[in-house]
Amino acid sequence: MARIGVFVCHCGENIGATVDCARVAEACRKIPGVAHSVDYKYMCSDPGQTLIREAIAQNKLTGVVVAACSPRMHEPTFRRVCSESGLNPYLCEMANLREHCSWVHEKSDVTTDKAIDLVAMLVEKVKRNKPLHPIKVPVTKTALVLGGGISGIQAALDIANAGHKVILVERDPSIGGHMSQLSETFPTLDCSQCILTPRMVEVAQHPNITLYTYSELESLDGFIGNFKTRIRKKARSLDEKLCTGCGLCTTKCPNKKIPSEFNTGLGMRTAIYVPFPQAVPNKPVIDREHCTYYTKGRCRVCEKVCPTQAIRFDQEDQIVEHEVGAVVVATGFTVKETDFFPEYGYGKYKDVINGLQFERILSASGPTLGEVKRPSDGRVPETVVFIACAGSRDPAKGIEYCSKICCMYTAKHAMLYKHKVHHGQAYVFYMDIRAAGKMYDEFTRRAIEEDHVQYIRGRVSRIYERNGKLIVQGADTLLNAMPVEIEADLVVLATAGVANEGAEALAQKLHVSYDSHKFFVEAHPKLRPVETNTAGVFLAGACQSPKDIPESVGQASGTAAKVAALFSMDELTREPVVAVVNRTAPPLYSTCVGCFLCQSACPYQAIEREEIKNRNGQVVKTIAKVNPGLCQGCGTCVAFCRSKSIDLQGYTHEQVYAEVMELLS
Amino acid sequence: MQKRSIRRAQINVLLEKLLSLHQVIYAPQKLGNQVDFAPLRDLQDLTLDHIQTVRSAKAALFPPVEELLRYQRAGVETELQDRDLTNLAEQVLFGTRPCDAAAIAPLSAVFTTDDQDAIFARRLERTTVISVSCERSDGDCFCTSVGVGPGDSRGSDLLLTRLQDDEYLAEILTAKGEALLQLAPELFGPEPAESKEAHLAKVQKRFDWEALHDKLAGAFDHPFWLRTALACLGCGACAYVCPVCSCFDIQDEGSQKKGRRLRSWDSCGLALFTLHASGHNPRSIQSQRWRQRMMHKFSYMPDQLQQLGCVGCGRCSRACPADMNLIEQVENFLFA
Amino acid sequence: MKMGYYPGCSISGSSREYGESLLAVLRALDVELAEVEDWNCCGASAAHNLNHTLSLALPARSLALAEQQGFQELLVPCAACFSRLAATRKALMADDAKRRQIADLVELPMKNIPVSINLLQLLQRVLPENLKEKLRAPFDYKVACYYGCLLVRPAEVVEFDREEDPEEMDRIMEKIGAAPLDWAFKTECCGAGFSVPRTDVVGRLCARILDDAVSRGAEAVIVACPMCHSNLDMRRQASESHSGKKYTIPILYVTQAIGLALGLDAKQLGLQRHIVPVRLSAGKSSQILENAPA
Amino acid sequence: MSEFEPKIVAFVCNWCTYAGADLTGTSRIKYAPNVRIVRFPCTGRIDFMLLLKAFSQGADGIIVSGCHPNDCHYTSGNFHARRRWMAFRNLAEFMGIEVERIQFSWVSAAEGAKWADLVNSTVNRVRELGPYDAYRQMAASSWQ
Amino acid sequence: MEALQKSAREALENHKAKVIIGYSEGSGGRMRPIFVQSPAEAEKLTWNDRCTQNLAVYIAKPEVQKLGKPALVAPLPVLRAVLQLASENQIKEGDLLVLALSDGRVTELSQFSEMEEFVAKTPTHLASKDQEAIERLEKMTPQERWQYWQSELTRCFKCYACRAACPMCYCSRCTVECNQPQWIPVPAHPLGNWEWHLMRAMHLAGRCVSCGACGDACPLDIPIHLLTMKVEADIHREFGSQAGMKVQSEHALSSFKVQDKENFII
Repeated sequence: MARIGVFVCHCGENIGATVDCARVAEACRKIPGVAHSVDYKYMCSDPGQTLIREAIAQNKLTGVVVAACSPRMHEPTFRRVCSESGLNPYLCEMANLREHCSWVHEKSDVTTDKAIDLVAMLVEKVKRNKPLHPIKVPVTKTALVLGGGISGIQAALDIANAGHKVILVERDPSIGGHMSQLSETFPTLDCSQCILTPRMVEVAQHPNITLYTYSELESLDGFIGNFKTRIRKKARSLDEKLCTGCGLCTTKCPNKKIPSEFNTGLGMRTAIYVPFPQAVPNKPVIDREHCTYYTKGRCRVCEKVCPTQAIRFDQEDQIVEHEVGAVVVATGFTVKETDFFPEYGYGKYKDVINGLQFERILSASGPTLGEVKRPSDGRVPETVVFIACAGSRDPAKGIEYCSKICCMYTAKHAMLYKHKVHHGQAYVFYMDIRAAGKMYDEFTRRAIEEDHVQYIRGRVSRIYERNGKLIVQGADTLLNAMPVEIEADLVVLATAGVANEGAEALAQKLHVSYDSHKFFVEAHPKLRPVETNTAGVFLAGACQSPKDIPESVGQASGTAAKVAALFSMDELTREPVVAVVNRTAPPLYSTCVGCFLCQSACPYQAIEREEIKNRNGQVVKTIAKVNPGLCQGCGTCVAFCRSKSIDLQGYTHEQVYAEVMELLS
Repeated sequence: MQKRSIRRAQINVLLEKLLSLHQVIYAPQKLGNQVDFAPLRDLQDLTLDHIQTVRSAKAALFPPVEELLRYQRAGVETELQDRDLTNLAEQVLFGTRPCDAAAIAPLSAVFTTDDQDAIFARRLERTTVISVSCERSDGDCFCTSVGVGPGDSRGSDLLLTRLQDDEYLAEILTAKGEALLQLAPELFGPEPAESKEAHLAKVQKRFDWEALHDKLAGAFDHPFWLRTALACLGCGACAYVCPVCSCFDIQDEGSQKKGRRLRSWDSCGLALFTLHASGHNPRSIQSQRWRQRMMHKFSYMPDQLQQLGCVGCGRCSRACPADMNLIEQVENFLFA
Repeated sequence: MKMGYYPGCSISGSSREYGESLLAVLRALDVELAEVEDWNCCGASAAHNLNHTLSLALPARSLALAEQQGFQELLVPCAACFSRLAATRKALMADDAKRRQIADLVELPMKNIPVSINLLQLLQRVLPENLKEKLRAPFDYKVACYYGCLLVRPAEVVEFDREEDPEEMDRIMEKIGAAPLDWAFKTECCGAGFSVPRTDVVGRLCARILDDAVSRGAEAVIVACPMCHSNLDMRRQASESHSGKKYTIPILYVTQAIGLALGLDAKQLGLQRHIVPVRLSAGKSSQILENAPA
Repeated sequence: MSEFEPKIVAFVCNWCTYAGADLTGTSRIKYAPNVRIVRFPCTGRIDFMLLLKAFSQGADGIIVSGCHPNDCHYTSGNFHARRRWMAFRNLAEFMGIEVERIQFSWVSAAEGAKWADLVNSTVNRVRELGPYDAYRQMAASSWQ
Repeated sequence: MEALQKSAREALENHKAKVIIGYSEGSGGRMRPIFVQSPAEAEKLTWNDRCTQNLAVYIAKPEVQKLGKPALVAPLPVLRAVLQLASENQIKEGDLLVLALSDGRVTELSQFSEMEEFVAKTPTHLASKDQEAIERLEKMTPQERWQYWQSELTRCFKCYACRAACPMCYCSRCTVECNQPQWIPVPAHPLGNWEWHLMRAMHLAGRCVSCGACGDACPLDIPIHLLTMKVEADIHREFGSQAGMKVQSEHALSSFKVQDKENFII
């Protein structure tokens, strides 16, 4: 016979003021199998916990229901209390009297009746709870870092410096990410490349880091501590071991008119190319889409000029496999192109550019070598209009969020422009100036006050071209929405930061959730900001949401700390909420008939085939078997199994059936 | 026993009278393409123009679901409440065939030998059986092979046999039959001159059940079973339409607060019937279950209850989705 | 099934030439229209500022009649009428309760409300691939296609073309041999309903539009909305007095331009009804095309 | 006689709707007290038989709710559930079950207000429909 | 007929199969499944419109398995059942031979791929009486449908002939036999019958080959086959998949598409 203890918490006034807790405790005392039922002001307090501990000992309780707040809040607390009292922690359940009852209903008998129902339901469940034991799994102490931008670089270095192996995968031919494209960085205005390049080199030379550039994640299987990953090394079309990075091929390549991705289309590159001079590794790739040999079948100039005969036209993509224990996702973000904005000409005006393009114009290594010249005719623009929140915070554009970095970089852009074109006039259209951060507000004030950038609070409704000028029509909301019309030479849109192309597909490969904007979702917005809901997969940088450099680096180091903590153990424990296929006595062995329809329903490939053999070693039956290491406990297989041969520990058929039946009896 | 006559129209009057006395009348009615027993609400629905109903009339005595007791939790105690037998209705089985009526004896034997089943006994006590002799039969009928006949009066309180177009011979066989007569004596005419034999169906005798009984005694391990039960699907159709089959299951339904215990039909043809909690099943394959059915009817029941478990109604043959025809099975067995 | 036709009040009054040219061109293209019987005012420009229910009920009545008369699609050439009818359909199809309420109000059942399409949508569909072969002469002018505010907006109602920089009219003009210009005011406001109460506002707004078109070398402004036409054509004086310039650029309906290219008679196309005289005729580069019917 | 108060059972997933209902509480949004939540790890775990059980036990309405498509904590449990619901709902409708008493929904962990609306609208609709007597009578007739 | 007998005889003579599972003329105008083990018996095999049993149901029966490799006389539903069983890992390539029937011709099929091709070119629509019955029910009001099924299903006495006759009901433990918890009441009372039939139809969702054997098996003539056929037709319409067409197929309810319809979810 069950001996259940019920502990009703007042949560001070939170529950107590609305629900008659004494009546709840009293009513529960009458439930068959309840051996003990009390109410108390704060169950989660030390005295409250002691109350539970003592009751477990004195009443020899076989199960505990704590009727308090949401189990999502304090379930671990009370399970720990049970565990300390010698009761298996999985024999403890929580009835949610606060979030689901007292906080959402008025004080009344009906509310108290509901509270009693909620507890009674959990009492019936807990009567059927079985002691469960955490699952132990070994840990492979190698981390996979996806993305070689500043976040990935930082995470990789921190993990490697903690003494663990790291595999760093970058989609582009070089690591560096967006940060390598930037001119100067706010709020200090130090040169982006100057502070980034040493880190890139460190990555390349670190003994614990294996670097795969021009590579992409093919698949990730397994679970925390025990992932198996396949990485596609795209064909660079050259033997990296032989290539010395002399660059002769890139100078001789006859195909020189390909818009450079690194220079955001403002400069050109060759078909065999190194994206930028400081690239790591400093080895070219052949862009097969544009290479004359691949498109027309002849040329091979690079092959001829290469002093080490490193060119390999017939090279194929290669799949490499690794076992890793943790994954850091640092795949970054991208910005909207100007063609996203109908009111700004759908990208048809050459002199309407986005912020990243302006970074390249400002950059000393950029297409204009740092001189501010506009793309259409190379003239120095006398009037530049910067439009903040281009797309961001605009529900009509489907982007409700603030891209966070634009206010700061727009101030920087305007400032750098003024530094370079002293007589020029810079206007900034803005909604709000969001400059929260160390030395940030001071920075924007400096742009306004010292560099005399003219800030106009309002939005730009339309841009059109007239006589070689861009007519920027807007309104100044601080002047009673007075129409403003500026004849500009160049317009820079601080376009919204958005999820990277392919983020959705990547999330599905990684089994992590993503929001409606395809940014990856953290496990908890406040308390678990670098973890995902998939154990062992962590987030760093702008793949989660747009972030600036300090924040990305900070999060990357935080991620590295999580990975290091994970790797500090030789094995780790997992929640035992997993599915189990039943086993029965012969001749049935299991009620599973081996239809294996559950296999395709399982999101984790956790269902395997098990052959049951008789004493003579003959296979008598093939049934399903759940790999507890892979199973995450969703229970989709359980509801799917016709013969009810699979059950989910913690949410068994008996438990949920009893809950429902009790609720309405 | 006395013999009287009654006209078809008067039979209806009698039934009307019974209905007006709040008696439940189970009678053959047309349901879709089938004729089956059901509580009679309107005399228009009544049919006698059929060979055999799909189901037997046993549900009136041994319902598919029968409550045995109820329980309710009061404080820490649990109160048990036996089935109240005082409110069981008086009922009439009308239009049963002589084979159906003959089945009441073996059915009663199951429920009343050694221990009396109170509910069954009370139901039987409150049941009056008005049978109608068979004028026609079909290839599935074999009553004469198991000692029953198309005009057999066993088990009936009143037996009607059609003589002319709408004239019936009424054999008043028991006190309950007598009570029927007394209920409306004016409806009955004098004993007709004609005897019923000429008007009964001719049912050919297909096998000798005593020979079958004797052969079965040593046939438990006969290879016949395996061979002939290949087509058997393992459902309970034969048992559920059978007037004699009486296996049941006991189920408790309810919560810890209140509930009840039910008796419901079961069948030895179903694999679950003999499945042990351990997972072992002493009758692991269908041929063993088929054998059990034959053995039970033709060997064990005669031996232990002195009643043959079959009255030759042929319902099992008609209901079987795999056409396991009982006559053929028996003939083949005797030949094997 | 003939396509339903909802002319609206402008086409029956101030913009008769739009209706005349439309019918003439469609006749030439073998497209048949059937006018919705007993249609009523769409309530444009005024109703939705006053009373939301009324603004739905007015178009709803005509739509319900069209449904009853068996139409699945309605051509609504006036951009303002089109906007009201399309918006009403969208609102009522998305909200069963609202649809029932309005149906009660107009005392007509509404189940599958016909879809309204504007002139550009129709032309996109019916202009044949080989239109060039059917032309009597190309309409070889530099034209500024002026869409106005309602023809392609709001995007979620119209779901056709790009809402800020539409292109379909330009493509139609290309098909008849015209050279559409890239200009800035395709969807800029013309003043619309202020045509009567605030001619000064209309003058100012239209002057900007005409200025831009003329400065880019346009020889005609092409429209598909009676209000746009009225403001740019009828209020020419107000525009001129605002800018202090003279504008001679004529304003043509899409259908008039097509009609000219097809070789239809100027009178058939109602060109004589314009305030600003139209001195254009197809084939100014004297390429009368041989394959065309006379 | 007091006004009919429907009994509603809600089958919800732990990660989205349960958390969403928590947020309703944290936000102190009030809603009708007629609903009782049964927590599951995922909508994929919710057995259609439980819906039948709820009706047979006297529920007047049922809410089944989980994560929006693509938001499933387990990636695809809700997609499987969605197909199962589609099949179940069609069959139930074909058999004459009053499917308007079953409300399927997606409520995310951020949609506290949606949860309150969902409960209120379901309670109101079921209140208009009245007690589910037809189903209850079937269950009761099994007890005669 | 002769072609069928000839094929069967050859299959036995050439040792391509040990037993032919087919139909023979039974008693009282009924058809009877038979198990032909010698070429001489092949003359009993026949085929007509009354052959409604789905013979694939015998594949899983241990006694039948002991007879050796079977050849199944297979009208389309039987063939589809074979393919569906294969897709559910219940039979392997080479486990059986099929003598497929269509338009009076007999085609011997041994490979699943051949069976798939055969099925693909044979129309799979429902019998018109079933189609009409479903449509008639769909046109009723919900209350009428409820009444209809109440009166039909209340008659059920749970002999499980429907389950026994269904080739897809091969579980070694049916849900109705689970008693911890007791999902479905065992007794044949209205609720027990209702839940049983609803559950049976749901468990056949995406798996039913619409042979109608369950309805034909019912001794009480309850049209339960309409339930499974309706679910299957809906699944075909909504998700595009059809049971018993391909061995390597994604089962309708254990697969999904992101864009699956969800107009009933708010």
